[in-house]
Amino acid sequence: MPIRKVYENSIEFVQVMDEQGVIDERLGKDLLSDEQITFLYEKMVEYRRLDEIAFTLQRSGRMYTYPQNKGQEAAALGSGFALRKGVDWLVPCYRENGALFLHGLPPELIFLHWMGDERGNAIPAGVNVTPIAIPIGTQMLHATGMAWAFKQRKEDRVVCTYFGDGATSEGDFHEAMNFATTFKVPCIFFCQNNQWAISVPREQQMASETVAQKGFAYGARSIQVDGNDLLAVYKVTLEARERARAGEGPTIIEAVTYRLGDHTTADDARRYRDSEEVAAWAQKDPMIRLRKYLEGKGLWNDAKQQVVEDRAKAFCSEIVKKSEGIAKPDVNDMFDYLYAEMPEELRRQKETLRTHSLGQDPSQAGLRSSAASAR
Amino acid sequence: MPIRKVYENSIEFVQVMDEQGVIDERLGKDLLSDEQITFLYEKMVEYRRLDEIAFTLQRSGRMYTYPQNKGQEAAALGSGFALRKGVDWLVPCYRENGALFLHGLPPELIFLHWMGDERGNAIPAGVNVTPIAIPIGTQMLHATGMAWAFKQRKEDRVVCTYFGDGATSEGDFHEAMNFATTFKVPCIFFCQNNQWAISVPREQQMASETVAQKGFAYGARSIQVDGNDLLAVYKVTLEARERARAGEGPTIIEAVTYRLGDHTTADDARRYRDSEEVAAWAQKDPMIRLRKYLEGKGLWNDAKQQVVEDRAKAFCSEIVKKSEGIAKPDVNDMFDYLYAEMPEELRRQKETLRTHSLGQDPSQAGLRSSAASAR
Amino acid sequence: MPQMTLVQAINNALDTEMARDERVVCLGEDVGLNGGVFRVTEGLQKKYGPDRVIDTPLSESGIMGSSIGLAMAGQRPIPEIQFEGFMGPAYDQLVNHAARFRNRTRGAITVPLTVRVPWGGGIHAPEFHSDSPEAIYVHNPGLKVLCPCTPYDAKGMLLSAIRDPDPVIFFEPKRVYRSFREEVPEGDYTVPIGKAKVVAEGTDVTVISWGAMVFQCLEALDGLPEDLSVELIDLRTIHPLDFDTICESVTKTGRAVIVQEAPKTCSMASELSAILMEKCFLHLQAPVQRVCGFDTVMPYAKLELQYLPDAPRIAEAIKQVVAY
Amino acid sequence: MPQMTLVQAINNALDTEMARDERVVCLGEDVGLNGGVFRVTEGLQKKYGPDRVIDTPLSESGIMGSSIGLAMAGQRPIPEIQFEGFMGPAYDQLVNHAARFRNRTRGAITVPLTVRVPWGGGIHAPEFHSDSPEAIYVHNPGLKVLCPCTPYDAKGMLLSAIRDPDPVIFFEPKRVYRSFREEVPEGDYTVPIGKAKVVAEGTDVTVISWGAMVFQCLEALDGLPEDLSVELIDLRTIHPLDFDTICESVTKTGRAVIVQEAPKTCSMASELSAILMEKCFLHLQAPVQRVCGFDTVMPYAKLELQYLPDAPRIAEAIKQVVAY
Ligand SMILES: Cc1ncc(C[n+]2csc(CCOP(=O)(O)OP(=O)(O)O)c2C)c(N)n1
Ligand SMILES: Cc1ncc(C[n+]2csc(CCOP(=O)(O)OP(=O)(O)O)c2C)c(N)n1
Ligand SMILES: [Mg+2]
Ligand SMILES: [Mg+2]
Repeated sequence: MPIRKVYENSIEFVQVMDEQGVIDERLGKDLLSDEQITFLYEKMVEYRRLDEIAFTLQRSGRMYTYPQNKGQEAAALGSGFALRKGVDWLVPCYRENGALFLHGLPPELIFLHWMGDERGNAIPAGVNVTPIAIPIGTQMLHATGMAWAFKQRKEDRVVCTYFGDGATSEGDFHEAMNFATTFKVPCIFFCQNNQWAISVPREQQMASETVAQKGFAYGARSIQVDGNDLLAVYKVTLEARERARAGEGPTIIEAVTYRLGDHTTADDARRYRDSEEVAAWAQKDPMIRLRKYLEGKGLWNDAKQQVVEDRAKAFCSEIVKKSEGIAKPDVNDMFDYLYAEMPEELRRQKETLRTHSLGQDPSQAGLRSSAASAR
Repeated sequence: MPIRKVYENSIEFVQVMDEQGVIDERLGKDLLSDEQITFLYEKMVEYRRLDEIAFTLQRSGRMYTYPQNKGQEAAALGSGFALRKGVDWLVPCYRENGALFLHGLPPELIFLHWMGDERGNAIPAGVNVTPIAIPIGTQMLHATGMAWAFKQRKEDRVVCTYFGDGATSEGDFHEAMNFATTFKVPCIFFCQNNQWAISVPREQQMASETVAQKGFAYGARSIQVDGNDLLAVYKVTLEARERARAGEGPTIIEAVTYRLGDHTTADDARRYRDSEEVAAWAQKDPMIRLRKYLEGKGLWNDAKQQVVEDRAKAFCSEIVKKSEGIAKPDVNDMFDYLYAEMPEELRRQKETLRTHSLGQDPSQAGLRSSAASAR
Repeated sequence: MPQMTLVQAINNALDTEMARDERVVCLGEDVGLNGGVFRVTEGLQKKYGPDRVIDTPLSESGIMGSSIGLAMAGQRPIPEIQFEGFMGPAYDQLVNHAARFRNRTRGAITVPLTVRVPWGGGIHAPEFHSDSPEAIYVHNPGLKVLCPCTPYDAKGMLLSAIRDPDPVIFFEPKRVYRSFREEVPEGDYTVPIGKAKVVAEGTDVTVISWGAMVFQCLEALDGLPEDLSVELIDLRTIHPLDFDTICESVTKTGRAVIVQEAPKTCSMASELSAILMEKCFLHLQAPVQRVCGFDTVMPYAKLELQYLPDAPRIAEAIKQVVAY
Repeated sequence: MPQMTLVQAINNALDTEMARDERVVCLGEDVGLNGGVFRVTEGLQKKYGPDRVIDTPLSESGIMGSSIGLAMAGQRPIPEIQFEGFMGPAYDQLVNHAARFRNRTRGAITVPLTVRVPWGGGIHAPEFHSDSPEAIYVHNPGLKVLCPCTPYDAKGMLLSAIRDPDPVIFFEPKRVYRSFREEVPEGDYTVPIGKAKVVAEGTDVTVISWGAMVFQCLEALDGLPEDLSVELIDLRTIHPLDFDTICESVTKTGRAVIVQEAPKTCSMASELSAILMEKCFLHLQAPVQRVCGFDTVMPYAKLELQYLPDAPRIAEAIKQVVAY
């Protein structure tokens, strides 16, 4: 046969809980207990409130820039909950705070980062999280390498790296996916497709119909999931984790979600997107959906909500206090951590806070008279 | 339906002429005339001989490095013939000489390049070919940009860029494909999958079953073709060209072929691949296949072959003469072309062939005595 | 004549040239509908359409590499890299292809593009939004590197850059974007590439700088004793360099301080010091001094102003070099 | 003690450390089965298996970025970039991540990797196979940059590099790979990072170089008048720099010539000249001279030897600086 099919594949979209908070019984059975779902809903409320506080801090000049997570919490919490705290590793971008918090990252570190303080990246030992990645797309290769290290050492660990739809346009996404699949490392590529990369909509970012199908280029398992459906996200991440642990290599997960806020506090999304679009997606808010579910099951009511809101308030004040209460970093900080052992010239710069030689070595200023004759 | 298919696709493999030189009538009909096939076979012989001469020149120290094209001529000639000389543009790598020659590139330029002479890249005006690309993967973005320019200016031109299987691992391949599809530019991505990237076999280069399926990541039309089948290559390239002209955007073509020689003259492929594998592919030599076809049709015989071989011999000596007959480049050459207008310091360096200031300005050497007192 | 900020002057230059030359296209992340994250391209897409002011995918190598192709095929692309810290992924295409094609092809293929890059620190932005990598692009042969700091110069030099037959990097000091205004003609004019500007004339010491640091130097000068006569040179173009202006000045003053934001080691300040060594040796009354960013990574916002040279540091160096 | 070429000494160092420390993995294009295009990793895959001597896809950013991840997770990766001209695609990961993680995380995450890079010209190779980009990696903070040129130093410094807690670039002068042999111990020893070597002692002028150029300097010295006493310093490490050795020497001789393959402008030679300006000003009897590659792209093979500094050019500069 002179023309024959040599490859075919397809992408499935997974949803467990619909927008009314109703669960597909077949898929949803035994996935998460009501206690777990309640716990995750409560976390979602707390983290949403913290997100809002960060925004107001920035607006009042107490934080420099902040990228809101609003609307994407199901993707972060559903995936984060499917990974083993203290065992698996999370390699984030900057819009999945909830996942990091679940894994033990002190939230004040995120605040410190956005307050312009490197100490926000000093992740405590035992917290298996890497810092926020500012340059888009670069962290996926680090995740790949880390997963590779675990494979080489035969440690039972999985790495999950997060990135946006825009990030899939960078060459590093491609090289990371290709390395990860070629060496079958235990890495999950979790894309939060929130439809926008600053002002560029997904359709102008790529000509492919889905992000998930990009995985075909690497022979990766590729799946699309309703990113505002916490249960579905949990389900596909858990499956990806088990595949990774079984040595079956990476999965790319496209979580279809939406950035309800501006790109960051430096952005004004009204310049480039319709309020109707935002309003339509606001209806799909993962927090509303989850509450509907809990209410439908008789597990939730206004009184409970009030308790959580109060707790969230206290939680937020504590984080603000912690992040604002810390003294300004010492100026030495900018020299002390560049190398394990400080080079001589850097030490001179640190000690004098000068780069000019007369400033570094004031005694040189007097040299002239004594030595000029030698010349 | 909580799990639903949102995307599916498949890759087809196209062969028109089988390994015995027998044509599939349905596909082969009206594709190329017997005169055209004969012409292309004759070119294939000439270029094969030139390739062999380059190899021997290198071995006798008259060329520095040379990457043999042997075994991949059907891919080069079939695709090159499908593109319009003087209209469409070719943006090559370094293993598709035949396509460039068909489009008017003086073969001695290729020789000059590999003899370590930039004049080999000074493509004459009117020849729509860019120079050999040494860094793997970089040229596809140039092709994309050129095609984009033609689209912006509404010129009816198509760009075809060539690259190897290994090149598809570079981030620039990804960024080029993504730009090309997003902006629907008239560009053909022609991959010569010759199974090896120096010592790395295709299966260690990528985990995907085909190169062609990489196109799915970009929503590109994606096709696999028997790269040793000149007619099939011609057919799919022609189709890709017409799609591009019709504004339907890029096609990625995977031509399945084989590098019969070493990677370059600096390489010894026996270190890393089996002689059986090479022998098996030698059976599929595109030149043999084409000759079988012509003989089967009664269009070819030993006498004709002899005529072509004689012509090839003369052609080769002429190219050798032209490329070796040229005087060594002037040393000024390395300064004269960096900028349209030479910066002052570069001019000093050119005039003195020195970078040290006393060498550039010998009068300074005498300055000391006269000016020292001023100090 | 209207008063313009740096942002307005650059926008006005782009507008001027897009109207004049239809080969000019602007492309980059968020430059179109959104008008750029600093609003430098504001209004241009509306005026010239989405085929000439183009929102690209998030892909710096893609932006640079396809701009090279556009230029090779006769367009005049003006790619924007959103922040200098994101030039990394575009590095290979920029220094190994844009910069090399003319030489590689003995003039057969040229790459007339102008890369616009918001550049430098002082605006309290996150990591990679405050760096000063200009020396890298001076060391790699084949590029021209422009660093104007005033609205008037920026407009005139951008017009020169776009019309230049070779690839130009046009660094725009973010810190100055909206902090300074001056009169800028609406119409067409150019300021030449490769010519420094003597901002203040003086006889005791020469201060050489470029970019946002020129304003810090001016502030430093304000605080110096009246009787100290300082010559301040704004290089404007750091490659190709205006040797005459620098050497004449230092020959006259015998003393020099170089001020830059970038880290000191292997930098443009190093080059200038070496040049003064070679060209003005016998006139030097004191060792040339470098007042630079420290040899460490630009800190996050809380410490950035302690990293960057400021008026006191500059003034101190000037005084010490004069007292030497 | 066996005589080894540079290739053999480096191979021997890798072998030594892979046997000693199982966290060490070599990875790169063609480094495994093929033993590297220069055969530097020959035999290692056979000995340590394909999981520790790894043939990667053709993807420099992938090699560098995944090596960073390997190092972050506790391995000791030794990525090879096949030729220095192909560092471009790895640039962003190298200077913006490998170099910055320790500082970025206040020491929480470190990146102990050693990038091996065949480097420099003189072997008649194609474009991008003969460049000298070392200054770029000195200017970007956070890396250590090693350029040994003898088999003994290379082995000892490579062992230091692999054991160093920070990212190191280990440049290997291709031109020397097989052109020079010396005695190299089979066993474990280290040569410290950051220490220059006085190759020849002298009192009239100091010549400072590194990499393959050291051999050109030696040749130049051979041709100089007997009574000219030249001190030749092989920097071996260009960052962090051995200030003491250089400054002591130039304080003694009062004259200096810096020799490098790389283009002159904004280079390591510029930095050295600036340092001598700052630290030895009153001792300088003549302007420090830079003998460098020209400020243009390294030419293809036919002209490369006219681009590179050679003994006559070096000797001329030495004579002129002494006669000054
Ligand atoms: C390499 C690089 N280029 C550009 C930027 C500027 N930038 C910051 S976020 C962003 C858009 C990211 O979009 P996406 O990946 O979809 O993530 P999202 O912000 O939507 O979560 C851009 C262009 C950057 N941070 N890094
Ligand atoms: C960016 C870059 N990295 C590495 C190399 C060294 N190199 C030259 S050819 C080659 C293999 C190319 O393989 P492929 O793309 O399959 O093309 P082929 O040689 O098989 O035609 C490599 C690694 C290079 N030229 N450029
Ligand atoms: Mg997004
Ligand atoms: Mg190949």
